[in-house]
Amino acid sequence: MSQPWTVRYRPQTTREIAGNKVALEKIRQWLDAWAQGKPSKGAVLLYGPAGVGKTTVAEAVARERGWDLVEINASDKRSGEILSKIAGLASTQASLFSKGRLILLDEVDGINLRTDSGAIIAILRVIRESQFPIVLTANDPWDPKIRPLRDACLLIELKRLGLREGIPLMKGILAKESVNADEEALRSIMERDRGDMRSAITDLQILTGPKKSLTLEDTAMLSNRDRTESIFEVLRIIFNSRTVAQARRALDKSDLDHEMLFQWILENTPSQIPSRHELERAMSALAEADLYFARIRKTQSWHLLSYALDLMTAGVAVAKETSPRGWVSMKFPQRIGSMSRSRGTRELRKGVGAMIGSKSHISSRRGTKLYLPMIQFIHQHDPEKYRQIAEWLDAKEPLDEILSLENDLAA
Amino acid sequence: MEAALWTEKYRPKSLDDIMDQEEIVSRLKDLVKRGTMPHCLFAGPPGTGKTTAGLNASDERGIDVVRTTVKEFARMASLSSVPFKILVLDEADNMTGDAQSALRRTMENYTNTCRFILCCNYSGRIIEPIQSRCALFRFTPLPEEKVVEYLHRIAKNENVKTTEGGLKTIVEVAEGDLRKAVNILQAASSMSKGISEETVYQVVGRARPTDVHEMLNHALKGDFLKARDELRNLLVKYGLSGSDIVRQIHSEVFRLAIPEKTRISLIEAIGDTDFRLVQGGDEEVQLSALLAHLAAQSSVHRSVREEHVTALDR
Amino acid sequence: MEAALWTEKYRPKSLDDIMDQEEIVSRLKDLVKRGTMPHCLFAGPPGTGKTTAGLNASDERGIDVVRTTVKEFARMASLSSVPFKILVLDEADNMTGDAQSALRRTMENYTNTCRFILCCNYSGRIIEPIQSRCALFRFTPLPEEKVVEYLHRIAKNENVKTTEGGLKTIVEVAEGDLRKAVNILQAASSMSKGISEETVYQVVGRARPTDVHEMLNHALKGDFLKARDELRNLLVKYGLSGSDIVRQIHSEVFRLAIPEKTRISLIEAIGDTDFRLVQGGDEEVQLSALLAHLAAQSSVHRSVREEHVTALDR
Amino acid sequence: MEAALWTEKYRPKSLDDIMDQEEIVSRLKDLVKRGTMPHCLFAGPPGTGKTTAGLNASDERGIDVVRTTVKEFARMASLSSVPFKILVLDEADNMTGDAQSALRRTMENYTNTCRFILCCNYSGRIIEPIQSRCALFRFTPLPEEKVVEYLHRIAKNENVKTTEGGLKTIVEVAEGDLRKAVNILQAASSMSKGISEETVYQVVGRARPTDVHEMLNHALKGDFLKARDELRNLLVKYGLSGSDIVRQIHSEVFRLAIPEKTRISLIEAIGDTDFRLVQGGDEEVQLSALLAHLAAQSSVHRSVREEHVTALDR
Amino acid sequence: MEAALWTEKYRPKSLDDIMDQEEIVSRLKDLVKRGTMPHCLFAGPPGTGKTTAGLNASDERGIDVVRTTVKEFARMASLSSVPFKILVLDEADNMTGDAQSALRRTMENYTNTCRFILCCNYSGRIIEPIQSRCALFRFTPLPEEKVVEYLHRIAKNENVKTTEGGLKTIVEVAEGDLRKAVNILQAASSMSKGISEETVYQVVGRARPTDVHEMLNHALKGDFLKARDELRNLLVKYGLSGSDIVRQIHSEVFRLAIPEKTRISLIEAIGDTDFRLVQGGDEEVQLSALLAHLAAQSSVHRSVREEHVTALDR
Repeated sequence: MSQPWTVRYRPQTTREIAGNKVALEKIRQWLDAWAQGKPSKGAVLLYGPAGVGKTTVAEAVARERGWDLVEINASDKRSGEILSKIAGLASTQASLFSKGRLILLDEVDGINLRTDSGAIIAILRVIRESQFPIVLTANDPWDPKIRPLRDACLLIELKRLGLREGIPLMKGILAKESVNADEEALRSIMERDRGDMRSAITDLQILTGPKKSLTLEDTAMLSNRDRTESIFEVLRIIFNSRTVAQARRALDKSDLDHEMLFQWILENTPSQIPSRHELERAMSALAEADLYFARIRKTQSWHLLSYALDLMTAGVAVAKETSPRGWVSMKFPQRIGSMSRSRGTRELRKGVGAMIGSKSHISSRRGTKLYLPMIQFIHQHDPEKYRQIAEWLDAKEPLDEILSLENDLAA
Repeated sequence: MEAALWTEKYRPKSLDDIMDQEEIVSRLKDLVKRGTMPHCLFAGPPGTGKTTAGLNASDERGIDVVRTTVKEFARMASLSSVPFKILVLDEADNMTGDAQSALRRTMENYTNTCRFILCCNYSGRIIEPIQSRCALFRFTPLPEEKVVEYLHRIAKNENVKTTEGGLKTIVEVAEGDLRKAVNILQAASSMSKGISEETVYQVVGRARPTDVHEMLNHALKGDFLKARDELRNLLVKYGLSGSDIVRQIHSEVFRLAIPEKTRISLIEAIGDTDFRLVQGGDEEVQLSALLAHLAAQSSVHRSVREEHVTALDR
Repeated sequence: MEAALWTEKYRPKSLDDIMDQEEIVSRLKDLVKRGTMPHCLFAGPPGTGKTTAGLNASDERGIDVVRTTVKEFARMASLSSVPFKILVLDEADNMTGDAQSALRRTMENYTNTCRFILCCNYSGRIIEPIQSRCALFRFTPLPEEKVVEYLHRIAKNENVKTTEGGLKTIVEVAEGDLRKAVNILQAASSMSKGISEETVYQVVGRARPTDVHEMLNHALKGDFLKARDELRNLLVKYGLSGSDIVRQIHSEVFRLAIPEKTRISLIEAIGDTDFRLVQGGDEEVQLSALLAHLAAQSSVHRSVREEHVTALDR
Repeated sequence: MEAALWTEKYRPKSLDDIMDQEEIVSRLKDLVKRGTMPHCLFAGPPGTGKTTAGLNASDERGIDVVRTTVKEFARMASLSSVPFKILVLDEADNMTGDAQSALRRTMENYTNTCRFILCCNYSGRIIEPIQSRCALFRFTPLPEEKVVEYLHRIAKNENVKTTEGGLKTIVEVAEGDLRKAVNILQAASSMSKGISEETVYQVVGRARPTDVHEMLNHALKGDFLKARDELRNLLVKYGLSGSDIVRQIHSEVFRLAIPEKTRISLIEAIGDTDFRLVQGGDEEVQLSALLAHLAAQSSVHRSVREEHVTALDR
Repeated sequence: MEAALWTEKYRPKSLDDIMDQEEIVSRLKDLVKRGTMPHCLFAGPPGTGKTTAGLNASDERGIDVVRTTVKEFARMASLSSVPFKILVLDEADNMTGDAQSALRRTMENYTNTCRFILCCNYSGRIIEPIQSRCALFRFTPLPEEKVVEYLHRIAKNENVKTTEGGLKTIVEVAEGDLRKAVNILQAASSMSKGISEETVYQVVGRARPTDVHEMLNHALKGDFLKARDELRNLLVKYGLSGSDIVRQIHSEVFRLAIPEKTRISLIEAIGDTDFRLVQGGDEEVQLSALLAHLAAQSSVHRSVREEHVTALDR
């Protein structure tokens, strides 16, 4: 057998799934309700971090009930058009003898607003018209991009497994593989993988190797996967450094994307450096670093990156004269969610601008700038008037989408 | 189908309806009457009636007219089988020098079959060989009263309640751009409350001056975090662009009760920030840095405050 | 044909008619007489007669001539079956280094059948291998009186009313570029009012120097707000772009009655502003900052004023 | 054949030869033998032995490619008779986040027939859901002695004279990248003088760090002219371009004994110069200006020197 | 044939004639003698004999040679039916990384039928896999005396009147580039007056150093207006571009008798101006600002003058 353990020991039924009992019960109840007709929420959004078994749950319930599983995931192109075809499949009334169906829309937070344009609206339609239960999955349900979906779904969270659930699971697998393992070794794996059972089982497989035993020493070769937590350590180094070299070294510890790291530093600088004059210097170093990012984008001269990195780490560190005043907690950057999303609306805006331009004798650039805010405003205050304008412009669909996306951004 | 956008619905239908550009209108009508028509260059700020005048002048000659933007023009520049006679070209000053040179050659080559009406904001950005081929018409911004009057007429026709303050605010904000003014009017009319100063400020997506004022005050009191919250609010909630905010901070600085020296140093710092935004700097980052600069001033400024304060109302 | 360009209509018809480039003309005539003709490089500011000289020299040799710009040259660069003998290439310094290298090879290959006359503004931008293949002729800008005289002749011929101030303004603005001067004259002639200082400034898209002077004086007196109002006026009323205004402020500074030290510091500040505008800075923000800088000087300068004032008339 | 690349000639032929990653190697061999290999993520700096096969780095790797090419490949793999295919994705951290998202289910759906090996420089740029699907192997840079040893072996085999300093310099310059080190060795081997520190720096087009250090020290001591002479020397002796030097100055700044604040301000100035060169500034003018800037610091810095100096060895 | 280029006419005909690159010549001759020939990389500043050495080395082996530039190489890159054996590729460092990778593959594929000699200015810009396939030859700039001597020989042969000052100026301007020097000599020879300092400056489009010196001195004495008049003179009379002037000011600053501090601050300012002009700043505005900066130094500097003056002769 050449299967990785994650495949070999994938749960086949909900009973085999460890942990998350409450969530499983919730989903069972919701599925049962379909017998009495479509419930008020026609879809479930299963959410939780990587490796907690979201897809596995969906597959297991379908198998248990003998239903066909119709799956669309991020590896498929998910434009509105394509999703509409699924809608067809979903809205067909089941005949007396045909099997039931479960529609699985996997990884909806991986929808790409450009290539998958129209997807969110199409999914909403699928949910509205479907005669079959629909399961959506996502890592981050608060991703503004999928907010409209959130409102249309019953939210069910799947949590990471704790030691109490995870270790027996691992032991069960090891027993089938006839491997003896120390309790500490298993505990160490669980701790490193923080309840991500898929990682844990993969690591278990790697570590056991040809021998049929596993000790704590064996786990030493395991590398930590990057988790968001590691960023705190990096920030701590930066804010506590007194020299350029120290601060710069923080970067070696971080595998984080540079622009992302920049956002983290930007968010936390004011609370970490409360003195006004020091803050002024730190912020001006960040502004300077930001300028280098802009120059890199403009000239594609990537070698300029090192100056941006110097300034955003050492520039901030050296701005401080006073020593740190004890621990101040780090905050998650507010902007990380909204940034990528706002990029997605840009294309749409251009298209709408062109339509406005041709109707009102100006360029599309001016059309966007001049009319879009007004249309947006009317949309908020008088939907009927908005509809008239949108239809007159022949741009209702794209306008709808822009507006829904921008509402998300503002929220 | 009736135009849903008021700017289109109320666009003047003949040369006579064009507002407040009497000299231009009479020169144009004269040309139309005489049957001759040179290439024309219409220069002036946006929303002063250039495109409208171009379209109407063409109509009154009873000949085919094609309106186009620069991009489209470039695409169809070969013009081989032109079925039309007058070509209205918007934003001609957005063309590069090279494109203008090409346009100049086109004008020469088709001088027998068509005439150009070029619209631009700045005639100085049109290359001389084109300028000298064209009759120049300079459009001036419309006087405030006329714009108020015009808005009033539309509002009445549309059954919208207005206050004088509301209309005046529109005019102020539109800075002589009629299209912009009508647009604001239409947007504001969608609020059931009628058109007041308040609703207008809401529409223009500009923060109300008080918000910017607030932000600056937080910063000057040394409360950077509050100032930054306010900034984020402006960027996200009002959807303002960074340069909008810079411009507003710039106006606001003149109303702050701060010593003259601080004011001047702030204005220079604002110029700096504007410059960085233009270079592609990130709005939040650059504006935050500006606020941090203000906050750093706070200690200096607080001490001298009571004595030097100059209240500036404009 | 009414749309004809005056620059073409009044272009000198023989080498002798070329204005004020005596040495060049005599060297050229000598070459023509001797029947030999090297490749030539005509260098000098625009509108000093380079192309005209090239065309005429060709004509006087009685051989075919082709005139072309860089763009067109690139298109026809293969030159396979050239039926002509002299090729006048405008704007040769606009070619990239690569294109110039290609040109150099072309010059080598066709050295038996044709000669090149390359016109350029800066000979330093022509690659050395070409320079060394060419005889160099350096054209200098024309003196003001000659240009006025020339414009006067054309105006008379075209029945255009002029004032002396109007023509002088044209010359000033054209900065020794004859073609530009004639173009401005033609453009201004389409204005109904005849050619005065005022109409010229309108045509070229500049403010009247006195308006700029006024604005600067307000600022220097410390009345920043008045200066700013004037600035807005210039931006809106004249439809000026920011860089136009900066350049005009720069000229005006030399006429202000201010201590030399202030002047020097102003000129540095103007350089700053020019650069920021070039980078795309907001016109109002950047120019306001400049005025604020001036106003800040005022306090310093007022105190020393009575003693140091230098009246400058230019 | 003599022109063969040494990196190819001496490339590890089997997993056994991969230097100094013993643990990883043994683990991988075992997994391959048992046929139970999971998806793997190889993370580590370039030249540390991560496999380079499969899809080429220069291929486009947007979301569309992942949804078509990669998926197609995975599907096809299922048709062959081997238990599973291995698909190596080089530089996986260059994939956009969306593209990575699109990859995760493909990895799972074809688990039976194909395994992915993702190579990346920074594992932090791989999204968590993919990390969770992979066994992570971290490749660490090779220790210097091992690289020296390896180079020594090759040099001996190729009959190249080396000095210890020369090999050490290669290792330093290659920054742990074995492939790069071998390439430099081969290039330097052609110099008649054998491989010394000097020849290595010449080959890679860099100045000796001590020379750059010297230059900076002259400038910081206020001796601008000496610094500039050294600069010219560097440009000529090593055949460096301006941007080469700027980058080396940047590296050297971290080793100067100056206060930390000065260091940051120097970095800003260096970055500025670098950017100006990118934009086409004159090399000599800009580099002089940078040295002048350093020299200007000297007076400031000299006064605070004694107290704050931090000796920094890196 | 009179239009021939002197650089070709006087190009060395054998390896022995190549000036001042003894070591390189002997290594090359050795390779020729031994009959083996690796791919070669010739690195060094322009005009130091790289191409010539390449061509001659090929000739002396008695085999076919093709010389080509990057552009042409790209066009014929398929090389399918190469009838020759050695390919001399100029400007190899102008190739993009991708193109170099393609070249590398070509080198591998034709390694049996041909050898490459790649010429480049900076070896650091050649990708490592190519560098490691090539023997490196580093060319250094020629010493001034040798160049003067060489020019003298040509001038004599061509019957051109020269002055010593003239030849020295050529050498100075050519900065060690022999080809450039010969080209300037040829270009200057077409001026009727013979080759003096003056004619050389005219040909290369530079101002006379004394004129620039004068301008700077006016500014430093605080006489800004005179300095500016001189500036206009340079811009107009010599037809210099702004960046030309900046570069000349930069050279001149090192010869001014000013305190070191002033020099340093000037050089920083010059760097700024250079950059601004590159970015499109207005030439007159920016150069005026630079002069103003100088003039502003004057007051400072005058007071300390008597004590600190350093006379600098270079």
